[in-house]
Amino acid sequence: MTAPPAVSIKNLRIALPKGAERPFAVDGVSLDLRPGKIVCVVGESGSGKSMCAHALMGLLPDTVSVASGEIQFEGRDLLKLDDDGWRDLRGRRLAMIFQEPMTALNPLMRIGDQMAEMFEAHGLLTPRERRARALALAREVGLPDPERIVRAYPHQLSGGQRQRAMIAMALALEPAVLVADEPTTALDVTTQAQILKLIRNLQRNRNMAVMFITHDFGVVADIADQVVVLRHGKVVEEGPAATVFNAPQHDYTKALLAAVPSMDPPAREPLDDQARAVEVIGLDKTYVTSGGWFREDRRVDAARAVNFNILRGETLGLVGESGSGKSSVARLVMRLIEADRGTVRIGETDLTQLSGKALRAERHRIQMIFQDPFASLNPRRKIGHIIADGPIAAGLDPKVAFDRARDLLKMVGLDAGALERYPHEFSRRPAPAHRHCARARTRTRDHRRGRGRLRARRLRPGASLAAARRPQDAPRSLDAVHHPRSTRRRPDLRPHRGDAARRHRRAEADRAAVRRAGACLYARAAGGGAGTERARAGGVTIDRIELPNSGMVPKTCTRPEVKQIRSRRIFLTKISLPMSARSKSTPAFARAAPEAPQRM
Amino acid sequence: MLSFVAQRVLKGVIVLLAIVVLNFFLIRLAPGDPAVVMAGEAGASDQIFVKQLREKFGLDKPLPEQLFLYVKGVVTLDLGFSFRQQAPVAKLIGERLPATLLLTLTAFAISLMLGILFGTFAARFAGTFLDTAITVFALIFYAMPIFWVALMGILLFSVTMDWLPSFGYETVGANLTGFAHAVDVAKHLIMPAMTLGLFFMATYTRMTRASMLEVKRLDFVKTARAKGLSDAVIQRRHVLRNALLPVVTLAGVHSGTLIGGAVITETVFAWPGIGRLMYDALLQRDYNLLLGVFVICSAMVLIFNLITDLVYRLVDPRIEFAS
Amino acid sequence: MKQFWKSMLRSPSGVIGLIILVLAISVALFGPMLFPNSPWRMVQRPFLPPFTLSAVPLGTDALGRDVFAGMIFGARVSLLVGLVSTLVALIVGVPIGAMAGYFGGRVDDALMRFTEFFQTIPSFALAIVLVAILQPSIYSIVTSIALVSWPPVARLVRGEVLSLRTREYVQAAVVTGQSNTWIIMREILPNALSPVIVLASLMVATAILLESSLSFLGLGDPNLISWGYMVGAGRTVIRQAWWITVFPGVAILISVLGLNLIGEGLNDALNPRLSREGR
Amino acid sequence: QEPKTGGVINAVIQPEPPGLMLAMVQNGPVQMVSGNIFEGLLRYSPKLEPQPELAESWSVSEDAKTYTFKLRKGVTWHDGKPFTAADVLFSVEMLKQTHARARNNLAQVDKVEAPDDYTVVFTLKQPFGPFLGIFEVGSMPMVPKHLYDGTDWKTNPYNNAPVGTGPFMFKEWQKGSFIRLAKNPNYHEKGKPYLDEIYWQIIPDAAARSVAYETGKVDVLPGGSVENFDVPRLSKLKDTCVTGAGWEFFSPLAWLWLNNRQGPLADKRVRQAVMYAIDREFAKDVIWNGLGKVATGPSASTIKYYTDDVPKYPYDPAKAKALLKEAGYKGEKIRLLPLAYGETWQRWGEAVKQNLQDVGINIETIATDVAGGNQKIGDWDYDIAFTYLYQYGDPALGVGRNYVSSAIAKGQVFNNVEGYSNPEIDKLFADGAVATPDSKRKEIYEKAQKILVEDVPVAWMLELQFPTIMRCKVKNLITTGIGVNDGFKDAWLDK
Ligand SMILES: Nc1ncnc2c1ncn2[C@@H]1O[C@H](COP(=O)(O)OP(=O)(O)OP(=O)(O)O)[C@@H](O)[C@H]1O
Ligand SMILES: Nc1ncnc2c1ncn2[C@@H]1O[C@H](COP(=O)(O)OP(=O)(O)OP(=O)(O)O)[C@@H](O)[C@H]1O
Ligand SMILES: [Mg+2]
Ligand SMILES: [Mg+2]
Ligand code: NI
Repeated sequence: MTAPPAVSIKNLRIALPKGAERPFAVDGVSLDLRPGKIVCVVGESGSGKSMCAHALMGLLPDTVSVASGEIQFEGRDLLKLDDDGWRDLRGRRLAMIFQEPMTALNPLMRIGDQMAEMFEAHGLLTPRERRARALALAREVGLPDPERIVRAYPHQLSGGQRQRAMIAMALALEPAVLVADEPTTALDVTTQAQILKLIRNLQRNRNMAVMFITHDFGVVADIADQVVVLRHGKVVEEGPAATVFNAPQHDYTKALLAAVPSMDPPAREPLDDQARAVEVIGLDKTYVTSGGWFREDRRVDAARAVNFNILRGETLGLVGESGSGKSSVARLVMRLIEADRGTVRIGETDLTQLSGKALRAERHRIQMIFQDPFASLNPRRKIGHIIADGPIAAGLDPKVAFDRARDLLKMVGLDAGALERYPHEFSRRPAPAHRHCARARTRTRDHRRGRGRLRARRLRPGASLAAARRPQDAPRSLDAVHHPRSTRRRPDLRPHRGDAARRHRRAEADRAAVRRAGACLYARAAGGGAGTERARAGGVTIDRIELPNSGMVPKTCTRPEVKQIRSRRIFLTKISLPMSARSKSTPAFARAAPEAPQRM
Repeated sequence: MLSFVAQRVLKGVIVLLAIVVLNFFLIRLAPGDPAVVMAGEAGASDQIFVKQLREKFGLDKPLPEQLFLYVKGVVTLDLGFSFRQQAPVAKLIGERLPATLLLTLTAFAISLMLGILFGTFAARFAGTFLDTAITVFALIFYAMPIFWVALMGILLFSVTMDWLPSFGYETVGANLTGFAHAVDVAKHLIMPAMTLGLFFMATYTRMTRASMLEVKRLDFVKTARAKGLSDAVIQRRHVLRNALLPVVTLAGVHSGTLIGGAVITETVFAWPGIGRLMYDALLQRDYNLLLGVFVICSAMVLIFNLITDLVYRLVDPRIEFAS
Repeated sequence: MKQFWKSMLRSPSGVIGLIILVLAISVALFGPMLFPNSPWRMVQRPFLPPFTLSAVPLGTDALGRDVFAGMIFGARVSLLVGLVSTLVALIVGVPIGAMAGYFGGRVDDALMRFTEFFQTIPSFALAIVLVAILQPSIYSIVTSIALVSWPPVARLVRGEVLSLRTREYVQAAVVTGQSNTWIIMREILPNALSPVIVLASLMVATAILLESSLSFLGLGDPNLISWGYMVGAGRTVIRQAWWITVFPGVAILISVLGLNLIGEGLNDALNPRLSREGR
Repeated sequence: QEPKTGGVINAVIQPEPPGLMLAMVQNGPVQMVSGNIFEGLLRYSPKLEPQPELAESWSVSEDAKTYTFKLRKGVTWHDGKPFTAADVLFSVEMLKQTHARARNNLAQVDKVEAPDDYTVVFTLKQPFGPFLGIFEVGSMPMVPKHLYDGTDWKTNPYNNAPVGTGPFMFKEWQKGSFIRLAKNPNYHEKGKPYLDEIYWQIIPDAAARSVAYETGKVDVLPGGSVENFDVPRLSKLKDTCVTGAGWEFFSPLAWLWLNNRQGPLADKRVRQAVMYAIDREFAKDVIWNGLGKVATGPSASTIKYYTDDVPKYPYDPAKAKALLKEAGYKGEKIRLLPLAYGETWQRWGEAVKQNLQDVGINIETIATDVAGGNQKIGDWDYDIAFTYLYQYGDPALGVGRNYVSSAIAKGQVFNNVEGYSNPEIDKLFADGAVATPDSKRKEIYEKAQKILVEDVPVAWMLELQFPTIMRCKVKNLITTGIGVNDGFKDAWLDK
């Protein structure tokens, strides 16, 4: 061992409240963080990663408590600190970057002020100097147009920019230790790469000790010096990154690694003879938001002349950077929003011409899985109902519908009891199914029926999308889609409760699985014997999935899992993407791509 | 933004006119004839007298014509003539409006300040005894009839302790000027404003509490803690500011209704405001005056709604001027 | 349902509130049976202080009527007015707010202007006018109070719906082809419930007091005794006989408190997140 | 004791008067305030004997058809202009159009003339017994001709700043707060008034008025300012004097209108049963705090030609039940309309309802506010309704109007609302008004009283008394039968 550890966690035990799935969230974890090194903590959802991190920052929720252990930092046991002691350390010596760039910033405060608060909290500098430092920091983390950005409000920034701002804040006082709890999970692939690089560089320059939490083995491969694998609150494996990757000891680690999809798309049968399931012709959509105080109306072209079709049995991948209009196109196809121009045809039916009852009747022919699995489940309805509602609305006998729902849940690996649970309760599942597992299940199921071919299409942020790519516009997409309440808040609204809920990320995978099951059940109920052709592309790569129907009705699901963008990158390099599109992508994208295969 | 305001104002005017028309019929549906009321008060009533009164007030004209004349008046900003008080309605309202605004705005400020203060405390100590105590305290003023609270206040502060005057807007006959006058008015204002304010406090307390608890759970609060900010700063700058948004909304709705809603407070404290004017007009079936007060109240509500909207949009940078 | 009661009974505020409400309601239902004498009957000398005669434990009022009997009989009217008018206000306000918020556009505009009409007239004055038009009776009073109390409900619900309808789970319901009614009823309203509950539990108090103000003005139902009536009637003699006002006043306070506690408990119980996890 | 000069009196006025121009508006509060600003030709002693005010002396002709008034000389309006006979003539003309009661009172006047500046002669069409009783300030205030002649009376600016000849001048009116009157330095009675200023404080809530008195903010609570229940408490306060005097001229009498037209009440026996069923002593003692008197019939005991030699209706539920049975009352619903004048009246309504229910009358109370109640009464849409009315000192002025069949007119209140129609009564009242001499009138009215009491067209309740509460240092406040409405010209403060 070279340098002495900056932080040394010894035998940490964190007790969960009564009635939790297990007595200890963290059960005897020991780990060291050394200056200049990045320790990656990996493990399935609910394994206690965040708990460790929060314990290190003294930010554990009120409901849990440290049962035993110690955290040594600069000769002190952090667990014995009083409030003032913590306040002094936090920010100055220990800093943290949070998972959600959208919600981790105060929406009512300017970015610069929030950065300056870092100094203020520790009584450093004059207000004017603080502003100057904030500007310098913004520049340092590579925020474009820093003068503007420090005066901007969080919602005016893109997710990546916000995360940069967070990082700037965390680094403001040159802390000795940086804790990063899944800092890139919510970001698109390009941004993620940039952020990772930034963290790495800053960490090296300042010789910081970093605890980096992630789910994503791609990320681990990218930056880890050391890897710690957690399971059920216990460390199951630990060691240098290369060792863990190349010679995993524990079965669990092996399983985790196995769950990472391989890069080679399988051979597909040609589909040329298949009929067109979906036909999209010349879709245009411009969002118009009227201006603010003396500002002009703002227009965002979310789709311009979008054309594509999907053959029966085919899966179409729609990819593009955040805010490029993927979700918008999906919503247009679904007729959740009205297109300015263009036609969507499902089989022979022109969906854009329908309305009211007729539209409702045709709805079942095309289905969607939403981007945010948590947001797309009604928190006040039981899973069973959520799944069965659609078929029942389409006239299926409720009993049959529930039986099918049970089957489907079984298919995605959830027990029948899940029918009776509410969405949020999936964070408490005895055997947490993290998203890798969920994905694997999906794939298994898909595989059984699987046949077909996969195409991907990059939605080009061409000239028509220029407006959307202006830095201040980009976050709109995140905000508008994930935070509809905050952007479209009316004065008569209460603050939105959904935000708090978003922290329940642990069970996201389950929820996604359930949502998907709902869509698929529906497909079967309506058309009989629907199947998905997903092959190995599995939840990894695809923004929208078509579920070809063995009968006649094609189904389309949309499932842009932003979190998997890193894998998507790999996928993209393998398929024959037109060069023009590739060159449009950001440099980080291009640079990172070739490394990936070696790591895996 | 300008077009937003213009649009809102235009809509407001249309709503106002609709309200005038509806009020016109509504009020006339109520049984009771102003001429008979006045004749009754005069201690005599004969046919000629009642007929004379009705002619004088234009009550003998067919309803649509009366309506037309009234609306015509309102459009030209003429609120008509009060039968009973023999004075232009606008003048009568004008005399009372300042007192009402003073009372209601003070009460409003008191209720907001106390409500937010107590709500903050309750949220801070949620689930503890203090929380319950605050809730009960706030509800006492909410659930107790205003006149009762007012009377208790008078007994305590005027009769027993002799600290504050029990009625009126200023000391009659004192002829104070300048600062002394202001102090005098303030003394008279304290009790009615408190009484009214304490009533509305309950709502704000509960709203603030709920909203604070909500915001407290949000991620950015954790960020703020991770910065090493002190608790006080976090509560004030991060939690409270965000939690206040829905309170502002509610306050906007209230500020308007407060104006006409102070009838009882104004009565008990003999505060020369619009609430009492309206109440008397209602009992006397002084149609024009009553309509006038209604129109003014409606206009106030609409104006306050607009102001809150604007304030809200200023406070919350995320809001766009969607129309 | 079992689940609901279980969690309701888990929260202490819910339990206390429930006890209070059950007590109040049983007094309202069964009290008059045990107390067959009319509360209007002059039974003793006027202004008899409480706790002096066991026959009239809470004393007598200005006419020598039994305050205790008044409390028992008054519970019926007051609770009826408070609960029913709040219920009616919800029945009117929630659908209007929901439709305005859900359909938006012109529907929203029309409904909100309509709401504004009721909202901008001072509610007390409007209630008086309405009662005067309809002739005072328990029905017209409940109707009028409901008519003046629904606009805030509508506005609140509209606000909530406006934000909820953009939620993905609502869109998920849309794409499965469910009807608008279903979506509003099942997907949106349950999630908009908690602020409405808070508002409603406060509204009950307002309704009871509004009835009191009306009867103070001579516009109450003169044939039925209510707490509000008693408080109003005792008001002028409060200096001589505090008990006439204080006892019914406390009854109102306790009921309101109980309802608010229930509101809190209900809120928790209906929220699956809170109900199963505790806090 | 010698009156002392100077000082300010704070009195309560309730409700706020709609205006102060007595010739245009005549409700109670207006009279109370304006009685200080305006004057009539005469005022009346507590025994209702005429006394000089603007008229120095008067004489009646032999045939009782010509009344000659000599006006006081040297009287000026508040603006300095002299008051002359021309003003009287103008006032008569104006009041006939704006003052309903004055018009009725003057109906018998054939012509009014002014032989010189200080003499006015009224010539009547026929003798009119109560004629000397119509010159009090509230019934016939003198209006300044020079300010009103030829103007639009309704919008005359002096309506808001009235000019009279009275002991006090209008100074200021803060709407909703107070009205200030100041001493008239040129008042025609030398040395009067004694007070420098009067503040009429507007306090709309009865309880708040009590408190204002208690805390020393007001010195005078004119009759009716506080709830009756509060009177005993207030009168026990230090330095507090209470008087029931000053209501002789008005003699307010409370009764229940009984709708004679329809239903069970069309039967005399049912109406009598109502009289027997109601415990009026209880009402007097409990609701009116022992003030006032149980009424015996249509005339208050304070006005002319009153007799108590009439059938009596003591509280006798048994008799009431018997009468009901005899009349064949079968529990038909009877609607009771209380008076929405505040708590006292509401309580009274409840007590009466209880009384009537106790004898088996099926009563349903109808609630309304004042305006709605007036409308119902005017439209004869009621069975029993509370009211109280002034009697103005003479049965011809304040009594007959409620019982003669010529006064049946739909849409109005205060006339013969009950629909009682009895040719004999019509004739008696017609004769009584014009009969001479006094003894003849007395005979007629006594007869009328007997018949009415037997018939019970309405159920007479109480002669009301509204006690005036004031600090004992306020002297000589009430000197006439008109009470506080007659102005404060004799009042002084014993400091
Ligand atoms: N309701 C809306 N109103 C206005 N602008 C919108 C709205 N929804 C989306 N936008 C804008 O349209 C553009 C495309 O958004 P969209 O959500 O389709 O992007 P996306 O490709 O799905 O991004 P992500 O990968 O972040 O999900 C963005 O610039 C966004 O700001
Ligand atoms: N506020 C809380 N109260 C009680 N239990 C909690 C709380 N937050 C988390 N837990 C529980 O603690 C355990 C560890 O959770 P933790 O958040 O550390 O998981 P994680 O490894 O970070 O998962 P993820 O990858 O989903 O973020 C889980 O079983 C979870 O249910
Ligand atoms: Mg975590
Ligand atoms: Mg998207
Ligand atoms: Ni959110």
